[in-house]
Amino acid sequence: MKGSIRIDQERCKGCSLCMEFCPKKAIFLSDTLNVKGYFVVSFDEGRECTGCATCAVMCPEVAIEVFRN
Amino acid sequence: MKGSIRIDQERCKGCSLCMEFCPKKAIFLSDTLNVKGYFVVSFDEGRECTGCATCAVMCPEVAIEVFRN
Amino acid sequence: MSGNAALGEAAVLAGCTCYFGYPITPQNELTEYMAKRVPEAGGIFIQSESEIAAINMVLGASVAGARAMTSSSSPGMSLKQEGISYLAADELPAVVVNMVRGGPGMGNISPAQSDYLQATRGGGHGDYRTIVLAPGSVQELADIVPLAFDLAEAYRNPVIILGDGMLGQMMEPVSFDNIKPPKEYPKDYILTGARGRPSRMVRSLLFDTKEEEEHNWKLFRKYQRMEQNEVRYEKYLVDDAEMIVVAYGIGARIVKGAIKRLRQENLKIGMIRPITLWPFPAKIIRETANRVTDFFVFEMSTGQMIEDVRLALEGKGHIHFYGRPGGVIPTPIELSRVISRHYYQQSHRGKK
Amino acid sequence: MSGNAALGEAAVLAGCTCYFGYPITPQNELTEYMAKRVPEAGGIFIQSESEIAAINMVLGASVAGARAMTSSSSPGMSLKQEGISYLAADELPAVVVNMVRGGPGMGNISPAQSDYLQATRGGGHGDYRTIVLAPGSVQELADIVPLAFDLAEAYRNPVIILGDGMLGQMMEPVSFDNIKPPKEYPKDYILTGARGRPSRMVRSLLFDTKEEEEHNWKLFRKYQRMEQNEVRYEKYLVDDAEMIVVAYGIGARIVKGAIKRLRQENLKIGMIRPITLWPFPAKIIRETANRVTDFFVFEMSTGQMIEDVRLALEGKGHIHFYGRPGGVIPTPIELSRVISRHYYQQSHRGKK
Amino acid sequence: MTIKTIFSGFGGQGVLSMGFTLANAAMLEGKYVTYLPSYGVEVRGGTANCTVVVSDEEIASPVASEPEFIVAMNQPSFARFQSVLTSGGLICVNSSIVNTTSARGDIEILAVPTSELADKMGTIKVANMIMLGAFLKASNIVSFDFMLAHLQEILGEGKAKMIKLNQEALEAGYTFVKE
Amino acid sequence: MTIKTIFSGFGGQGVLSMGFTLANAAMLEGKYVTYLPSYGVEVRGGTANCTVVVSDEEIASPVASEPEFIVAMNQPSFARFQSVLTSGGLICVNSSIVNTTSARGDIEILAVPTSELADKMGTIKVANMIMLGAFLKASNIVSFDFMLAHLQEILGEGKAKMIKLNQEALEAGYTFVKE
Amino acid sequence: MKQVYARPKSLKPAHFHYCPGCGHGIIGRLIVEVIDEMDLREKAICVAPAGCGMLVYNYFDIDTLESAHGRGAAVATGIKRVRPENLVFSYQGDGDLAAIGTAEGFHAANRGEPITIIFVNNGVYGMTGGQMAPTTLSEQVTTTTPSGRNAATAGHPVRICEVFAVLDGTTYLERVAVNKPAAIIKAKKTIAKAFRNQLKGNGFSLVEILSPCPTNWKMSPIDSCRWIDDVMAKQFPLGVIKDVP
Amino acid sequence: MKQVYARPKSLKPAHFHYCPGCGHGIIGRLIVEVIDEMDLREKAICVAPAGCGMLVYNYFDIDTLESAHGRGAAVATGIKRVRPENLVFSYQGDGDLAAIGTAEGFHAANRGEPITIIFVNNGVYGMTGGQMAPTTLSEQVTTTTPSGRNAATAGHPVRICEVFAVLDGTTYLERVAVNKPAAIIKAKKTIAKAFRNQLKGNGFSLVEILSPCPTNWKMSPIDSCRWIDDVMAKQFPLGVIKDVP
Ligand SMILES: Cc1ncc(C[n+]2csc(CCOP(=O)(O)OP(=O)(O)O)c2C)c(N)n1
Ligand SMILES: Cc1ncc(C[n+]2csc(CCOP(=O)(O)OP(=O)(O)O)c2C)c(N)n1
Ligand code: SF4
Ligand code: SF4
Ligand code: SF4
Ligand code: SF4
Ligand code: SF4
Ligand code: SF4
Ligand SMILES: [Mg+2]
Ligand SMILES: [Mg+2]
Repeated sequence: MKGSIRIDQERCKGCSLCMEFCPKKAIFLSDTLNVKGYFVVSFDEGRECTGCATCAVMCPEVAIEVFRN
Repeated sequence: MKGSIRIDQERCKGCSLCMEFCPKKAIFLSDTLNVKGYFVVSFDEGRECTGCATCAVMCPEVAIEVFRN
Repeated sequence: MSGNAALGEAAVLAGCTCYFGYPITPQNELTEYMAKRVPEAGGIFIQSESEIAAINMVLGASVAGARAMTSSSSPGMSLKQEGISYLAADELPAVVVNMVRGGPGMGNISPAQSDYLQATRGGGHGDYRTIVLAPGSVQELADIVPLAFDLAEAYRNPVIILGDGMLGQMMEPVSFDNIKPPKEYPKDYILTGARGRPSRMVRSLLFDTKEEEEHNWKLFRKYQRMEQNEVRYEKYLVDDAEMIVVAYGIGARIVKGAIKRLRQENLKIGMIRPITLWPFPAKIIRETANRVTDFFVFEMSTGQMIEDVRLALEGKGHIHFYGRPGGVIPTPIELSRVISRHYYQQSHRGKK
Repeated sequence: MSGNAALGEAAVLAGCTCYFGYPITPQNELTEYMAKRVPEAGGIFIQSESEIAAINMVLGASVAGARAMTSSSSPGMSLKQEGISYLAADELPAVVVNMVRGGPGMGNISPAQSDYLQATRGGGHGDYRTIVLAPGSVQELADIVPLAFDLAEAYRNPVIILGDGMLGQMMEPVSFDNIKPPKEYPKDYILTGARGRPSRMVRSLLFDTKEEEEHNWKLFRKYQRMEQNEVRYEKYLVDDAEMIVVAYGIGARIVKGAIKRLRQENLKIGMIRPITLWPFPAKIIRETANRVTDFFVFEMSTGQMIEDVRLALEGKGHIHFYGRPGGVIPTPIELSRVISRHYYQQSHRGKK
Repeated sequence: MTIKTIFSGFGGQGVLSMGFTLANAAMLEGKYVTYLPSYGVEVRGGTANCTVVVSDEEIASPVASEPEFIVAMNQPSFARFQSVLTSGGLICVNSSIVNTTSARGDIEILAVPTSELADKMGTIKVANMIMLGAFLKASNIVSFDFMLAHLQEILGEGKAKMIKLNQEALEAGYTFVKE
Repeated sequence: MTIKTIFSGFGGQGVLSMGFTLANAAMLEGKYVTYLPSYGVEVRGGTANCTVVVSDEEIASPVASEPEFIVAMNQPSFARFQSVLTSGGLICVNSSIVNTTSARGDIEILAVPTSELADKMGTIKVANMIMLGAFLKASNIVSFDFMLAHLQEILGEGKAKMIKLNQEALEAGYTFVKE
Repeated sequence: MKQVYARPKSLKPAHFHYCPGCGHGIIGRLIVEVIDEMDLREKAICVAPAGCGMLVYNYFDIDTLESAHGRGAAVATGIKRVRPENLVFSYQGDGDLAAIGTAEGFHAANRGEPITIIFVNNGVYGMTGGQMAPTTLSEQVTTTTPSGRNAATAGHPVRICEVFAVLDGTTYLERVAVNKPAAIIKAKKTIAKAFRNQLKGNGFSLVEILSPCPTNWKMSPIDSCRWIDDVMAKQFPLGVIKDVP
Repeated sequence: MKQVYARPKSLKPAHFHYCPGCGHGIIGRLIVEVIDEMDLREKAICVAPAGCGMLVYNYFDIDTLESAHGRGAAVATGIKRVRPENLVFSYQGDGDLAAIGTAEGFHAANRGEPITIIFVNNGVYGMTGGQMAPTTLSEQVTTTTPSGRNAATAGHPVRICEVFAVLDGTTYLERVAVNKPAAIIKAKKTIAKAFRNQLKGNGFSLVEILSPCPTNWKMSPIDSCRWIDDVMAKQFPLGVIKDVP
């Protein structure tokens, strides 16, 4: 099963919880600062994502949307 | 064992609790009204009193003193 | 019918469907009346765990759209102050009854008028005001209750009824014929679940100081409208009076008895009786001062309303004061003697 | 040092051994300071379960003979009103700090002056008064705290310190050199266990209305003594002033900045700054009105102290008002503009 | 005509209901009435009193300065209230427990041994109604027959079962007082 | 001379401690100082700002109308505070996340890419001290050497471990600003 | 003849104001007896409530303070912290402690304040005329539950001992009654034990006492005493609820 | 690709004000998800607290009222009694419910008010800057327990579920956490169950949620999540505390 996620980087506060709990380690902390002044996370397109939505479940900012085939 | 009690009739409110619980039934409700307007109880000198102080234990007005030989 | 029962009955007839209260003498009879009457009428009665819970249940019922009321007496009123401030800030209607007793602290349960400043100046925090109604008879109490609910809804603001144990316990004949079912006030702010409309929020938290300031001025303008439109008072033998007594509630009633006596002795005494303690009938008092120089303030306190009389008079005239705090109820005879003494001092002064 | 820390430190140095408080912005730094400092100094700190518990712990500590303090901000102060009324009724000393925030209701946490009436008129029930101190700088805060404890004990009455978040959070250099260990006040009323003396009781319940009335008049006379002896204020450039600003606390400080500017433009503006809000410096204001006709009241509220100014002036002079409620802090420039506008209106009026 | 009566005694003596009954009766008769209970203590066991004012016109004050009648069911009440009685007034006293000697010569005293009379009826609870009956005979504030007839209405439903006993008690008091 | 500075930014950016540090340093130097934090929200994550007034005489108001200096660590602060800056004043901007174009021609703008500079030092946490260093160079309100030397005293014991890092950060900012 | 029962030394001469058969009178006597027997008169400080027990300062010849309704535990906390060497106890009714004073009692208990609460559970608000208390039984008629307490709208009888037992700060909680001689003797021992617990510095103790209120129960004193055994104690079982030595 | 997770319909567009990694954000989302899934948007009325959760009315697209600090249960009672057909829940922190609001929560629970309390236990006063809460662990450092909470003077951590379980009016009490995916999914189910409990008219329900406060715990978000399992849940065991169907 192939999935992908969309991160609303303006909502992201870089708490890393999505990253930490992603079973596929498909999220990484970027060096992009958002308007709020946080370094935000990004989806690693190169990694396998199962669309399991674990990241969205963890995200305290409701910043992640998840898609799946 | 022989006992006797002294009832402060101005304190007595005629609740009858002493009477009720006296094992010797040595207290009776008199027809004397005290200044507060209550019919008060009296010690029945004619009855045997053991000086067990049950009456004093029950009395909510601390109106009873108990004596014993 | 007793004042307490009249109050309760009038409330029910005026559409009060929710009563929340905590026992305190001397208003227990009201709570007990409501315990029976409100559920009978299909409404909600809760004996709450405290006065604080009661005022917050009132707030909840009010935001849900119901006519809600609570009642208490002095110490309990102090506990409700935070809640009253919230009601005012949230612009929610509610009727709060205080059957004032002797204070401060535990005090006693006799009738007193020593919560005047708390009621009129807002014992709670922040810039807010509440209309304060002070009935002087059981019938007036019955008439004032529906008025209180109407004012509360018309202005979306808590309204306080200030009585005392004497008024509550006094029995007088009373008619409820004047009470009509409540008008329909706009309810576009209440919470009912966001069915077929955008969701609503009711709050008084305004972090943005500019917003909070605007809200404060908005409330202020509302209070100004109340001051313009809601002043109520009774004039009693004012027209030819040479000395005006200012007294309210049950105190005014005793004064009336005194004045009746004094009039028999041809002393020209009249009375202005504020029915709304806030907004205070300052204008009529000030106008009266154009003709009358002497004002006699009687309160069952060490002197609280006297400040409002001083504010009204703006330095005009001469103020006399007689106070009986602590739950003491003076008699008409006593008052007539005191008033006449001051009256003669006054004529004396006039002659100098 | 921050105002909050200065307050705490001054309290400890003045012999305050008990602090009971409940968190609320903007006075948390004080509670936190006390959490560390009081136990260090061998005293008692409790973060109580509520403001109500705090004020009642204060009452307990006070009756046990300790110098006790609590602090809060507006909504929390409303909850303390019953307790303050009991302290006054029981004639127990205590210091209660209110770092006022924008209200009513939840409001916000910005500095405001909208609890003036609550503090000066007794938000609690019954005929009682509390001395209300309003410092205007961190140093004055540090100086006023020992004074507050002394007044509380001297009169056996709660004393309120009215500040705001600005004063609490502001940091200024401060010296505590003036603080001496507390005087010995008679403690013949405190509860210590009836060792070698008759047992004592402390209570405010006086069922007998005559007794309660006597108690009320006794308190009243005490309050009169306070009015005679404890009025405090600061005069700033009053002697040649053509217009007097009346402002207090941090508001007065901003006014000072404005006056400095205005003086540079040769506008003769002065200020009377009440340091005790109750008893209010009415006399000096009234006397000043013999010479000056215009009084400009500035408050960070929609207007509360203005009543005291009106009472003081008794119809004399002309009162101008500028209010910024809701936690808005005006700037000296803004104030100087507003004041000068009124000043010119005034000269204009004078010429008519 | 405005007539003021103070009923006084201990908390448990039914003092308030005496006044309450009178006030209700007068109200039914179409008079202006105020009834003002004034318990001296929030707590039990204190003294209680109430004031009933009955008038043909609106009543200015429910407080009785210089009452025309007093009913005193106990000693402290007798001591306290006899002194405020208007000159020529009447004081009805529960002589079972009150020493009725008074220093005042300008008032009338009606001694009713209510406790004994009640005892005869089998229950001390009706002492107050006995006193009320006696008081009505002496004062005539409301018609005795009217009260007897409307007692059910006056006392309210709750007391239905007691009506008969109360009527008897009222009558016992009424007839105790000689014309 | 009275100099007013507003430090502004997000809650977590250490804005308050910048002002606090400056105020403490000036106090140690024997100046009159007021420091006034004014967090806009009781809650987390809001904007924060504080005002430091340093003067040779008693300070009338801790509020800065027309400040001489502004430090803006984020976009909203830049937008809000540049407009109150006195004519000829200086605004120091965290250019890492702020677009520094301003409509005003009468003020000076100092762009400091604090986030990047901090990143280079290994922790974003020192961004504020970098900015403070840059600010001191540009404003000269207190002596930079004095601050460096007394940093321990200024920051208080709690921060002992961080002193060295903070000194480096201050210096990084200071040297970033060209003479 | 020698006197085997005399009025306790630390009882003032004033007559009680309680109604005939009221448990407050018995409880007050027991407290004073314990104080005398343990020689605590010069150590004891009592916090009186708002409630029928409020006038205990007229009866107890010890230092006493009246507290605002429900705040006894907070006031006692303030006193005890300042004077840890004293015996500090608060005397509270069920309205006072279990309704308006819930939070203060709860948190004093949770802090393990070494104070003692004498908790008079008479199932009603005695002083204010017999309204429902949190401890009123289901279906019990009071002036504010005219057709009996309906648990669905007015709540269930609150068992304070059982609630406080959950809190780690409590060390001694026992429920007793004063409705018959043996129970009264037991109650006295329990009060003594609670006081000893405090003197040992052993945290928070509370003695809950089922107490007749004949007036508001509308029963004779004797029936009231029976009702405690027959009905009330079913809801409020007697005995030690918690005892952490 | 189809969307398998989207922002819930009843969430307003506003960004949360919470600190990075704060549990409030997760809990708010769960509530709204349940509301959407159970189709309750038009039925729900939320009572917001004073606390970090106070701005939920900016996020929840349902009718919401702010209550005074600690009074949520009383306010919710007022609303629910007037509108029994609505879903009424109060959102409260541990300071709000377990300190100042002790009495209101306790008695709403005891009356069995058919409301639901979402009780966010983060062991501190988040909003006011990290002071001790009643639920703060022993020895835990906060701004008002600078050398760690000393149970002897500052009290023990209060277990609200266990306390409320003693009250007869409560029907469903469960403790969950939002510190890892499985726990969060469980928490959501629990909230849904509590709401269903209310809709069935089945008395008072409360969901206690152990929730990270990285800012005041002075830990990273991830460490905070771990700390909940490793330390906090030892004091506050997860699971059903009471479930009366
Ligand atoms: C703030 C406040 N609210 C209410 C009261 C009135 N009040 C006095 S005692 C009491 C309750 C008494 O009941 P309880 O505590 O059970 O004591 P009891 O009389 O039954 O022994 C109440 C409600 C008060 N004095 N203060
Ligand atoms: C009467 C009153 N007292 C105090 C406050 C200040 N206050 C606001 S929120 C809060 C506590 C917040 O802690 P908690 O309930 O645990 O919520 P959290 O922020 O941790 O989610 C306090 C004390 C207030 N608003 N009102
Ligand atoms: S959906 Fe699952 S696999 Fe994909 S990024 Fe999120 S957590 Fe990782
Ligand atoms: S969980 Fe959400 S807020 Fe946290 S890093 Fe991931 S996307 Fe950003
Ligand atoms: S002492 Fe015992 S036997 Fe004697 S009267 Fe009393 S109870 Fe009866
Ligand atoms: S127990 Fe006491 S009050 Fe009751 S009847 Fe006996 S002596 Fe009298
Ligand atoms: S009302 Fe009840 S508790 Fe109060 S004194 Fe009378 S019997 Fe005792
Ligand atoms: S302070 Fe704690 S609870 Fe509050 S928003 Fe920040 S992390 Fe969340
Ligand atoms: Mg009780
Ligand atoms: Mg919390």
